[in-house]
Amino acid sequence: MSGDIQLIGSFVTDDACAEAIEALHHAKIVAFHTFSPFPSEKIAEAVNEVRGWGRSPVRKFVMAGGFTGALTGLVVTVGTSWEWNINTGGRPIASITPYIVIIFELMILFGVLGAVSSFFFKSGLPAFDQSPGYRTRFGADRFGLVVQAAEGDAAKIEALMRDAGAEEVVREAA
Amino acid sequence: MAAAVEPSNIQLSYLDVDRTAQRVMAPAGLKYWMWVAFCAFLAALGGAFWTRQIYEGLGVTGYGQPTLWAVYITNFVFWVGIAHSGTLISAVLLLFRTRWRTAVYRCAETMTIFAVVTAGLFPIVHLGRPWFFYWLCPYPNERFLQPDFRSPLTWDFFAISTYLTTSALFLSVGLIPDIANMRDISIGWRKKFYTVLSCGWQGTDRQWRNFSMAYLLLAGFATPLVLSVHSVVSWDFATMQTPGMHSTIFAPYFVAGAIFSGCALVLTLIIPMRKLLQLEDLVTIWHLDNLAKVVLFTSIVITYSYATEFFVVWYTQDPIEMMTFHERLFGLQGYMFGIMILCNCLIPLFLFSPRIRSSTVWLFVISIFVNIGMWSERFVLISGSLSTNTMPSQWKFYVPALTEVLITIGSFGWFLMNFSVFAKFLPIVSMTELKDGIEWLRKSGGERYPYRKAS
Amino acid sequence: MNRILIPVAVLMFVVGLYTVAVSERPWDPRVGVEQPIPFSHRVHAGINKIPCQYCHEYARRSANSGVPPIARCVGCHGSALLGGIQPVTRPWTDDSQPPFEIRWNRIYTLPDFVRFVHKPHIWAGVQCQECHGPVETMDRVVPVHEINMGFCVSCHAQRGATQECFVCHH
Amino acid sequence: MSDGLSRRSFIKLAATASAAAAIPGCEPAARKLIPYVVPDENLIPGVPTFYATTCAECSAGCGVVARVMEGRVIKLEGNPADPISQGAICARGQSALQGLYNPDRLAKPHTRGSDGRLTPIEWDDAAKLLNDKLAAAAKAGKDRVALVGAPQGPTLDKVTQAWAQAYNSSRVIFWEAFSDEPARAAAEACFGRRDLPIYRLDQAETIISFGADFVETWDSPVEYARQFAQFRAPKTRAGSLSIGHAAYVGPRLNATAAKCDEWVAANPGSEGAVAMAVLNVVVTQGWVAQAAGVDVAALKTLVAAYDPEKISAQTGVPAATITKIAGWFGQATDGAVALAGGPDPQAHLAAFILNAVTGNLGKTMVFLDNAPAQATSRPADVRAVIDAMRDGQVDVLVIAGGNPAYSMPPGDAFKNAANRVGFVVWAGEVPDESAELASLWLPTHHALESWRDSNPRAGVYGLGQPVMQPVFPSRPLHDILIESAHLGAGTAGQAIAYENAADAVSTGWQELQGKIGASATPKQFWDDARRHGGVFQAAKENTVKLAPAVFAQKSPAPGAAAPLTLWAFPHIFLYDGRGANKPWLQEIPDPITQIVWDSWAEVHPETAKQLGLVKDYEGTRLFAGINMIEIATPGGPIELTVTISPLVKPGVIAVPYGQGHTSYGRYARGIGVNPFAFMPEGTRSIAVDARKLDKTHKLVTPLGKSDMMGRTIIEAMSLDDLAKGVEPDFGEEKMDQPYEMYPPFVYAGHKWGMTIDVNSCTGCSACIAACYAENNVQVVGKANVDLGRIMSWIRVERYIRDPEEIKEGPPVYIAPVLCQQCDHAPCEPVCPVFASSHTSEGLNAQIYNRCIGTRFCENNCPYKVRRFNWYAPEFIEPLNFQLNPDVTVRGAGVMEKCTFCIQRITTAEIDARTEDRKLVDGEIIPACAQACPARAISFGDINDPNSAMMKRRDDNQGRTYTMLPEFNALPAVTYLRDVYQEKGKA
Repeated sequence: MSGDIQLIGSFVTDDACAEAIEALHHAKIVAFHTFSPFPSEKIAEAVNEVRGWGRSPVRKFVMAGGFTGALTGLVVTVGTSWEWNINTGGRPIASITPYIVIIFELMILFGVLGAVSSFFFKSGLPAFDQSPGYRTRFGADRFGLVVQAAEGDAAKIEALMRDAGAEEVVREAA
Repeated sequence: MAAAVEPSNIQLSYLDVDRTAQRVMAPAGLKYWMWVAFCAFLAALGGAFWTRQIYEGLGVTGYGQPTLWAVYITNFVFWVGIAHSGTLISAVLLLFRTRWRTAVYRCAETMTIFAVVTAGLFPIVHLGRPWFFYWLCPYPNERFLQPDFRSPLTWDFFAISTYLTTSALFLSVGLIPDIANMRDISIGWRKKFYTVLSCGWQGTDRQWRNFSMAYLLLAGFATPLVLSVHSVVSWDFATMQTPGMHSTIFAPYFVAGAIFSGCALVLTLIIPMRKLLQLEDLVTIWHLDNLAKVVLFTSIVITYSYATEFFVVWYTQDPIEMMTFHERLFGLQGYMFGIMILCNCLIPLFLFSPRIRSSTVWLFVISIFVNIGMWSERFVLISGSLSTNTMPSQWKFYVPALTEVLITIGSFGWFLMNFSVFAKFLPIVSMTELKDGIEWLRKSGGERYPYRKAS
Repeated sequence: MNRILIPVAVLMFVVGLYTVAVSERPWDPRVGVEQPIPFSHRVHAGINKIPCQYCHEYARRSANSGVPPIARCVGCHGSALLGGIQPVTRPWTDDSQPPFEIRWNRIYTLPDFVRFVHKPHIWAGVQCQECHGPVETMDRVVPVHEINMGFCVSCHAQRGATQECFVCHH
Repeated sequence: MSDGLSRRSFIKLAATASAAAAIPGCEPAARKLIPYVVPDENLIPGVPTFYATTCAECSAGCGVVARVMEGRVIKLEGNPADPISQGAICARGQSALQGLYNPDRLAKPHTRGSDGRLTPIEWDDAAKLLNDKLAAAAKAGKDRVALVGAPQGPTLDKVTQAWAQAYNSSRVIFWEAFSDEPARAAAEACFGRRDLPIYRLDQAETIISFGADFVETWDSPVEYARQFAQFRAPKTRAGSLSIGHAAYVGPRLNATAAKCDEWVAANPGSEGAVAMAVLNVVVTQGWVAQAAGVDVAALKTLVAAYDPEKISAQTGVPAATITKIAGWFGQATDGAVALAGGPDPQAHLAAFILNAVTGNLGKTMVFLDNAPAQATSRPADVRAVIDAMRDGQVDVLVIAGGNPAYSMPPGDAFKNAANRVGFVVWAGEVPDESAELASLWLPTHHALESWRDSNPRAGVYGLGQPVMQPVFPSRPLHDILIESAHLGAGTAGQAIAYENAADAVSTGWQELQGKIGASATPKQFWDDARRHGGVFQAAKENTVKLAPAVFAQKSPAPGAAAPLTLWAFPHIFLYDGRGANKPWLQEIPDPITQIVWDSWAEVHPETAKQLGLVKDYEGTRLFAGINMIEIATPGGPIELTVTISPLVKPGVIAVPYGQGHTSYGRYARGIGVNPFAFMPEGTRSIAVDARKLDKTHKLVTPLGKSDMMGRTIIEAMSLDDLAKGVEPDFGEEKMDQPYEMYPPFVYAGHKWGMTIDVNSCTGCSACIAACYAENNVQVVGKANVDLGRIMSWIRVERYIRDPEEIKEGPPVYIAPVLCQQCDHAPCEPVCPVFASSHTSEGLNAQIYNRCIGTRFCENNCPYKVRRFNWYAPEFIEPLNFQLNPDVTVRGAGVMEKCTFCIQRITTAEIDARTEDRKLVDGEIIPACAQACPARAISFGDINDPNSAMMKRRDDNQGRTYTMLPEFNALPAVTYLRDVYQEKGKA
């Protein structure tokens, strides 16, 4: 996805931004990314449609984490009980009932760790360099739409964005 | 304050949210630092007495047979209980898509973190040999010895540490976009500080997509976790055969109590905070009103639990249990039971009145009473039940000594100090979610989200 | 790059931790302990083949193996043939030592909460060397094994001896 | 052996060479191994050596065995060869070790300057000073030297007398505060001889005790506790199951009365009158035995004034009660015995007559040939010496034990007299009140460090040998005396043929051999005596007849009872005050009041009401008492805290002897009140006035509630139920077989268990003291007991029943409670770190070094038998010498508890394994079971049906129960119920 130029459109509302994305999509322009100060559902829907994304892959990691945790819990509790058979209060050496609590907690713990690590991993965090086109206002009160395009398409794209309600559109060399 | 809930016609912009957050985090004045120093002093005092306790032994406390658990475990349960409202407000209400949480949840979550940290200290303070507390954690060692996973204390260790990890991660994940925002508008050392903490967040669509899913799943995990943690804490007692504790009702009863005391402490903290930091725009009476309703509801739930406890004991006619409950009411420390009923069951009934629910002063006072009441409840359950145990010859009532009192006060100092410092350096209201909230407000016509200027 | 290095580092850390935790502190230098007189176990037990329990006579009867009384030294060294008792009574490294009072430096110590009894081990046929190492080859005794709980327990497990906590800790 | 090395140094060296010194705070020396020069043949480091000796704590003279490890005595146990103790030992005997290792013992001789200050001096100077003073006194005239001391056994007392003679004096007083003088006087009146009979309680069917607390302090408590347990054991008499009838007459329900069927609450000092009234009933009912051959008419005149009805007002005892107990006594077919204690001569007289006229003389009360002579001086002699001192006729007074300044009534008489003596010498261990009067202090050996002998009764010759080297640079008292005679008394002194005390004892035993005609060689005789702790022979019984003259005695009419009487009684542990410096004895709760570290005024609720006191601590009973009263006594007002209890007669203020020391070491000083200070001679009760004070002072007790609240803790059953095999009905729900979630754990080898017979237990607390000694249990002091931090692993539970509500059964329940070693131990699964776990032999193990101090286990223990170390233990040097090296000293922050003496179990198992044999039943005896005088505790293998412990359970099937069965903890300890006669059936 290469382009000679990037256009940075900033929007006051996410509605407008989403509209612009849809317009771009119709125009078969998909080389773009957005910035927003909060997770806007509108933008997300529009972007998903463009990219054909389903739900976030974070779910699978969480699932895997949860299973790993539960398994770890089982192995750790039963395994350490068998490692050294100590009778406490006449209970069986490996008494599963009380171990369920540990298994449950470890399932949660590993699931949570899976969620957070996959979130970082999949979002490219920690990021050490800025994405192209980032403006500080995109973290505060503006929605940004950055499109990579060939020089020739710039005018068309700018028009599309302005039609959707872009406050301003800036052209930058990519 | 005439009307309870007064719609405001002031529309906040995204930048207003930012400005308010920045104002809170503006460089602190002398008063703030004096407050922090005061809290730090209390914490240090508690710490000094803890040091002395470690050095000389637990004998410096008022502990003895048969009340081998008393103030420290009371504090532990109290703080764990406090810790529950945070996750509840942020996670459960997130799952239920309850919008009023946005203004208060960060505050509640922060409270959770520091309450868990404080709570986590108490089992260690309470230990006879605190320097070996890590033996509760399974780790490879030459002795081939591991903890006993049957013990409720091991469950506790796992539950509390999972809870701390989860809520810390939950808070941190939620903080990242806000910190990124702070990074963009700060200068100087703060800029560097926030740059590191923000991990390079930029709010791209890809990031938000994963963020939303991760955040939702964290909330999904936190919800059963929050229920399990306090259930596990309650099983510390319920699995004991000690009369007065050996009861199956404990898990739901403790969870309700935790939410009750947690929401009350959120009120206690947020009422002065919104005043001092001029957050009335963001945290409105409407928020407080909702919190108060939760407090009222949980108060009724625990009143029912108390009644059930007594009923079950009466119904079983177990003489040992009957005697313990008799002593709980009429024994030497029956007044603690009185305080508990007054503060937990009777005083919250005032919250039925919308006028009281909309008065910050009333809410503040009632929330303090609720916290006193919940502390008393744990004291009655723990120290009281152990005092009147199975062997009449071993009955003895417990009176705290200076050490416990100061360590308890110190824990409040420690908690408030951490909270205050956090509020100064990290966004105590969630800017991201509030902006999201504004959007929602705009769409819903601005009526259900009334803003009020400071009166 | 980091995505490979970090898990590897974590794995190495865990493995290292495990090794360190269950091992007998291989980084601890195993050096001989200097004693107040130049006594050599190699000469006595190795070259002259004196059985261990000739000097450590209480081992089969008591918890303590016992340090040989000076009378035992004199029993052999006292004879003029072997050069008298000079080496026994004259301090070597410590001039402040009174004669007849050899202040041996202790090599094997156990914490107060461990009750180790030599007697059943001797009767069970455990060789002295299994815990103390090949003392008969040492001039100065080098503690070959770190006598910790893991050391005791692994041997007990191997031999099917009791693994009751209470046996040693009471 | 070189010159510089004494035997003592050897033992010190050995001690440091021992493997794991259990002494906390390891000195650098523990890093060094210092071998012997020449090893002691008999001493294996790490293996205990046992020395038989005799106990010198009271006049009972029990034989004891000292367990010595690495040259230090660490435990005293009963000597099984000794016919008196038969292997048991009381709490006071155990605590002799704390006298030996007392940190307040005098380490050097001291002189007192004119300003009253003490300066340490060398032994040689001290001896010279003593000898010079003595020589000068002897030169000044006859009887210018006096010695007041405790009796030290026949041989040494002779040495003392010889020493006095050498100094031209006969003023030697052997002083015991509670002497047997009244009994001897009565014996002289009745039988014309001053020796004392022995009693065979186990052969009686009825026991009536007139103020004799025979399981606590009277005469020979260890022996009588054992006999009483046998007497009380259910056995078949005349075809039906029965237990002995027992009654105790006295103003306070003490441990003895608690075990009797009937506590006859008599006014103080009226035990004699009650005894005469019983005699009256026996005579008038015609229960006088024909064989006794007494003049019934004369007897009738003697007791004429004591019609039960008539004297009921004076004694406070209803006539019916007297008739009832007299009925038990007179109608006993199997023999009966009356015992008398206290200073009242009439009680002793009446008891002797009762035994004699009912034909029990020679059966349950037996006079023996060669009975030992009176060890203590007679009151007239004592008075003469005190008078002489007061009149300035004595120049040098040597106080050698007995603490007369504290315990010699009346009041300050001894002190005043001693102040008139030119030079007072005190020789003893811990400087006491008498030492305060002295200008020269000489440290003497403890009994366990010196040679002694004893002759507590005919045929029993105990040999006391030193069991270890002296702890302090002290000297044996009689060495000092002999040396002083040799050096200071000229030729008269040279006449004493002994070199030292050891020589005197061995010479004395050579003479003894001649006397008792033992056939062994002298060396063999001596060796055997040392090995067995003495020579024990069956003594010939002597047939004596009641002297008819006794009936002609004018018996004084009983006096009217005062409205308020102070009655003082010997404390079960502190006795006459000698136990007060031993922390164990201070900390073990009195079995009835459960009070520690204090003296108290025990009053009935009625009396309390009169004094304006209410039991405002009733509901919770956090302490035994708090309100103080002022009691006006002849010796001035005293202040005491009241404990309100139904177990004392109304109108009586019961105060224990033993406290109120102004000196006598850190553990004794400044606690409570000394009744000797105001009690007149020859009595233990005085009429007093009392008023309530506005002051408070806590009487501290580890006991919470005294009400058992219907729980299955200590149970009693009637003889009827036992005979019928009926389980007693306590109104509890019968439980179904509990549902077990898990299969039972299989104990393949041994499974240790205990059987405790509540019926036998007298509450004497010997088990507690034994446990303190064996298991290095720390003493925590009064303030910590108040906080509930007493550390004893075994406790004697005491529950009181409201006397108004008792329909049947005993008024007081007493039983030892220790860790029940449950199969389903509730303490175990709650421990997060396996510090509490179960062994394959059924023991509930507590691993101290694994414990992190969560204290969860004790919270979950239904029996509340675990103890937490709130502070690091403190064993003040040299009390730490007593620590058992086989048991870990627990540090701060760890839970500890009864282990069934695991160190003994492992040692025995190792022995059996190395000797390739099976463990023998009885080879392992935990300290508590070993000490128990009443043999209430049996220990053994549950998996071995032939073990004595299991046999005891089987033989008493109808009596077994486990504590708090509703918890289904499956304890390894099974209790046997107390048995009582059906009320009113009698």
